[in-house]
Amino acid sequence: MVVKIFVSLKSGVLDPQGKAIERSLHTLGYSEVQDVRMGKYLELNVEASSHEAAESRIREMCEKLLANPVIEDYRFEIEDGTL
Amino acid sequence: MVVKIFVSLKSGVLDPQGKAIERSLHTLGYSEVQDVRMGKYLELNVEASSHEAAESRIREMCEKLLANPVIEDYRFEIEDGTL
Amino acid sequence: MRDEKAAQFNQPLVTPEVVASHGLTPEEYRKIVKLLGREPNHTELGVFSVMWSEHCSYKSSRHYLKRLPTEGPHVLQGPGENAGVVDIGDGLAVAFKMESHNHPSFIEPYQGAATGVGGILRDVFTMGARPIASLNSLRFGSIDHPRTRYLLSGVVAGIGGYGNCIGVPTVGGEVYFDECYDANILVNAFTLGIAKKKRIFTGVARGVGNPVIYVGSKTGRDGIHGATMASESFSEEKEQRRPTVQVGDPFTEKLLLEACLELMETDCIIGIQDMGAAGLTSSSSEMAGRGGTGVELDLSRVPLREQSMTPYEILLSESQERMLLVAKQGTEDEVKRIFDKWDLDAVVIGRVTDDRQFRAFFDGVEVACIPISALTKEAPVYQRPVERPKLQDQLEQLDLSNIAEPTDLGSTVKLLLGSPNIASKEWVYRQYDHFVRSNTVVAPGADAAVIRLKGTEKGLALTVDGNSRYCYLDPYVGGALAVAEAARNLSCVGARPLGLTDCLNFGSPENPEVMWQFSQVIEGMRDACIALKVPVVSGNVSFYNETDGVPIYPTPTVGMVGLVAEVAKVVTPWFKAAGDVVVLLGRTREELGGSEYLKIVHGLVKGTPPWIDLRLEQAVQSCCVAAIEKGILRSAHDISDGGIAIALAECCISGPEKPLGVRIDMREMIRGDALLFSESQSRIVVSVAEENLEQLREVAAEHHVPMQVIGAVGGTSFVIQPLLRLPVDELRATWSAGLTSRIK
Amino acid sequence: MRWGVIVFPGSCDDQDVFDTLKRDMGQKVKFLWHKDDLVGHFDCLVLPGGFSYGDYLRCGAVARFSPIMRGVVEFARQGGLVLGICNGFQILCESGLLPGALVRNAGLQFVCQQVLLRVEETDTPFTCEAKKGQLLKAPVKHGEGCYYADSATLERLRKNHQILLRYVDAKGRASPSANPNGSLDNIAGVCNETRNVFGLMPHPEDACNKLLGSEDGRKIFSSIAVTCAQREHRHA
Ligand SMILES: Nc1ncnc2c1ncn2[C@@H]1O[C@H](COP(=O)(O)OP(=O)(O)O)[C@@H](O)[C@H]1O
Ligand SMILES: [Mg+2]
Repeated sequence: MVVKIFVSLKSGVLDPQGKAIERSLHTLGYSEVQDVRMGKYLELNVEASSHEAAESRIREMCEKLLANPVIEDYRFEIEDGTL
Repeated sequence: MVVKIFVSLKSGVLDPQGKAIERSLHTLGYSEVQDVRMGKYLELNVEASSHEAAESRIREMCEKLLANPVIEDYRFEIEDGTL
Repeated sequence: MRDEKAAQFNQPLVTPEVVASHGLTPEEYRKIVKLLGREPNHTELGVFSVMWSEHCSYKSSRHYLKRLPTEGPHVLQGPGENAGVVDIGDGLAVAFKMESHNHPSFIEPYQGAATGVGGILRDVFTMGARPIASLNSLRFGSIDHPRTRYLLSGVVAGIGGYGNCIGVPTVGGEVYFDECYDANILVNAFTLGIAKKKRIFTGVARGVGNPVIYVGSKTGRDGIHGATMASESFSEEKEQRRPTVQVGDPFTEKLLLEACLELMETDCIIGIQDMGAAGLTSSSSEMAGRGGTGVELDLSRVPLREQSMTPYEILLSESQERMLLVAKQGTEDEVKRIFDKWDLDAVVIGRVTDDRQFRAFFDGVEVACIPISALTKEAPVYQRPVERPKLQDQLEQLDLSNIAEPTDLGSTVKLLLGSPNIASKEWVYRQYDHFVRSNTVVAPGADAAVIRLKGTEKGLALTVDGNSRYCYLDPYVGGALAVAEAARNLSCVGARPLGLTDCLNFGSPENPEVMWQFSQVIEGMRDACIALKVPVVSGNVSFYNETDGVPIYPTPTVGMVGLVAEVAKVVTPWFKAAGDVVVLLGRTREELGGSEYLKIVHGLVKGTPPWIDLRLEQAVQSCCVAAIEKGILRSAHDISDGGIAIALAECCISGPEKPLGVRIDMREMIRGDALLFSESQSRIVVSVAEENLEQLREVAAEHHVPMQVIGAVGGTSFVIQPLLRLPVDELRATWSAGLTSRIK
Repeated sequence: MRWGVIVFPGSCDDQDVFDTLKRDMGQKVKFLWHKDDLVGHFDCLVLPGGFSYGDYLRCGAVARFSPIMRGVVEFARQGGLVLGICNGFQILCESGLLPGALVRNAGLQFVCQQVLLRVEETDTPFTCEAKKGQLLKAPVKHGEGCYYADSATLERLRKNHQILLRYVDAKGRASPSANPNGSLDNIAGVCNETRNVFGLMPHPEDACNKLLGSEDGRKIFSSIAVTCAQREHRHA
């Protein structure tokens, strides 16, 4: 199964990268853009007997390693098929 | 409108981060995981008269600034409503 | 039989078009057929194309490079190996080399620069030396060019990203901006490593039957034909056939470095070489070439990152962070154990043979069989036509009487101080870790960097220099000045030169005018090296730095290493205390040709560059070092771009503390702008405590060096009587913001 | 006393700490390999700077799972002294031995420069040899050294006097311009509640020799040495 994981900074945590991108977009003339937030995006393949089984494993991986709960939130999507 | 942009390395381009994450997931016992690829995830708000208008502006921003066409691919989703 | 099998691997036919697309000329192809006694297959053609590329074969430059003096009492290893090696006493040696990564950095600045650093690090640790310091020499287009900011920030971030992560301090470098680099930036990376003198390793394959072992990262399709690309100039249409960009993985390189150094403590290694340009092909064939042996590779065993790679791709891949080694038979397990400890692949992929052939097999089928000599010794050497550019005479014309002196020399000083080539480079080097390894005694911001050698009283000084405008106006003089300035920068901290490495960045060698510049630069460098007794121990040539037929200025960059006898005595460029006497060693002449002043203020690139008397240069340098070794000097700073006015201003403002003022009174019978901004060579500004002035006079007299007391440190103003007076705080602000304000 | 310096894959300042402790401070030091278990007697464990696991994903995120870290956590729980410098600080935060997190520098660039630090607390094993308010000069060199904690945590840190070092200017003021990375409240180093685990972004090991421009880093190492000597004395 293909898993897509999105890790983003908690609201309240400063996001200097997002800010810098927003600024450059404005400089380039894209003034219609606001609230840019920058995060991480992981794609991976996982073998699992069921959707639910995959879900619980992925949640574990996120809490243990892929996201830092002090500063980050995560969410993920599981699709059938492989990358 | 809320826009979610996913930037990932082109296939064939070495992804040292993905490789390292995969290895440590394996060490942690998640051997069911394969082909980890690491990318960027951006969320932003954009004002546009229409979905189509937003689309063409976002595509421009991606090509100009948000993705590096030499090594990265991008895709995006536009949702109505704001962040 | 052979062809049928080959067809299995989708080998295209070798047609004249295919030959041409590999960058080989019809004559070169005929030579290949003659050497093989048959037509090459597609894989073999690929192998020839990279090995005979300008980048790997040095076919246009070899004839001239022979002119450079490469010997000296301390040289343990001159050019020809992965890095040069010099003896520094106490049973220690240093290995160093500089290399260009110009083309890749233009295409992808971060990764191009990062992998450039990765490559030069491997060149050094493959010799058995632990890298302890890096430098970089950078050239970008005009600061106002729309791409410059992107390229500059990418390159600097890439150098930092790689060097910082691997834990090698970047202790110095240079950055220049000029329109001539608008479409061809230069990224030259230098690394120095330290080794035990008795434990130097080389890239040699010996001992029939010994295993050839592949270590490090897996192979992907990255950078196939990188070497060929570096042997072509840019044009619109070629942008299309870019190879896959190589991405650097400094973490893996760090593991590779530690694993290799650990293995080098054992007795397993016969020879070792990094897989740089032309990857597996060049490393294996060069090692066999040096050993007078042959090599047999089973490409099916090469660790791959991507699926269904062909033998052609495996042989030509330029994936990073890989090394090839020849080990003693029977030590395979020990090699594996060490690489395993560092979580790296180590796979036997072949063996040394005695037939002097390069043989590659894939799935049991021979896919290439080429005499080693055909790839190395027999590679073409050209003595390309040489012609003095028609414009050269015109360039040299400079009539100062047509050039008005600025009415306000104070603002001119500020204009120069804030111009990108002279302004502070802190924005750049702040992004580099220059403290790691805790050896850095003089960090970036001085004439040369100094690192200590733990466990001894000694230190090493390092610098990289080169002024391409001088080389454009007079390549012979420019070549000599590059060497002289580097040596002078070393002398300003109190070091005596040990040796140099260079990167020679030029346009297309097929252009006779470029070849003339090349030959002249080499002659100039040669004469300066001989006069200053600095051997060339390694180097690199980068041709084809041109776009649509317009070459860059001829740009030799010189990396030089010097020994500091007592590191506690080193001196920095900035003034230390009010009341100290300011002294000029050397003499100022009316030499504005090729100066930064003419360019910035008058928009002119004209005239002959300053002349150099190599005997005087040598005397000034020895005088400065002698005075530092005696502990007489408080500061020393060489006079280069911008002339004495800029050098003095830097003495006031470039230190880590609050700026110090100075009051200068000097008289020369030349016009004011020349007095201030002439770039006459062989000059150093020093400061001494008043009580040491007499002693300095004696040292100067001993060395037959003209010296002149020109002022005193103190106050809060920068005063040059009767020409100008400026607050030092204002000067510092201008200088500090000069670069950042232009790239924001 | 005995020091242990842990070597992770990608540690860069391990040799620096080792040499400084041995040559400049005359201490007994041993390297400890991350794949091993923690065995033997140590008074202080140092997690050095560098880029463990390339700092891929997040700084320190992977290193915290190294086998030796189980022993480090246990050692800290029993009151052993643990010092994390730069990447070591990041690993300690990731592993929960220290509160908060280190995120990307506000200026987005790696910064390498000398900074001034104000000693905020002296009743700790890491700062007892310094004077309260004393300024120390040492270099920083990091891309992700911006200290972050949520407001409740920050409040707790202040109340418990866990903030040991702040970035300050030459006049000793914790001004924004003295802050090299945008750290909350100019924080350069914090300790845990039991005051035996300390993490800081600046590198004291690069500031223990006149040749390197500062000897102020010695204050940190000598505080630890003095504390351990006293502990030994008490036990004897
Ligand atoms: N790319 C760079 N990387 C590191 N340090 C640099 C770089 N460019 C300039 N520097 C440092 O800035 C200082 C001034 O550079 P430069 O003006 O070229 O010196 P000089 O004219 O004495 O050779 C030097 O200490 C140099 O090492
Ligand atoms: Mg200089």
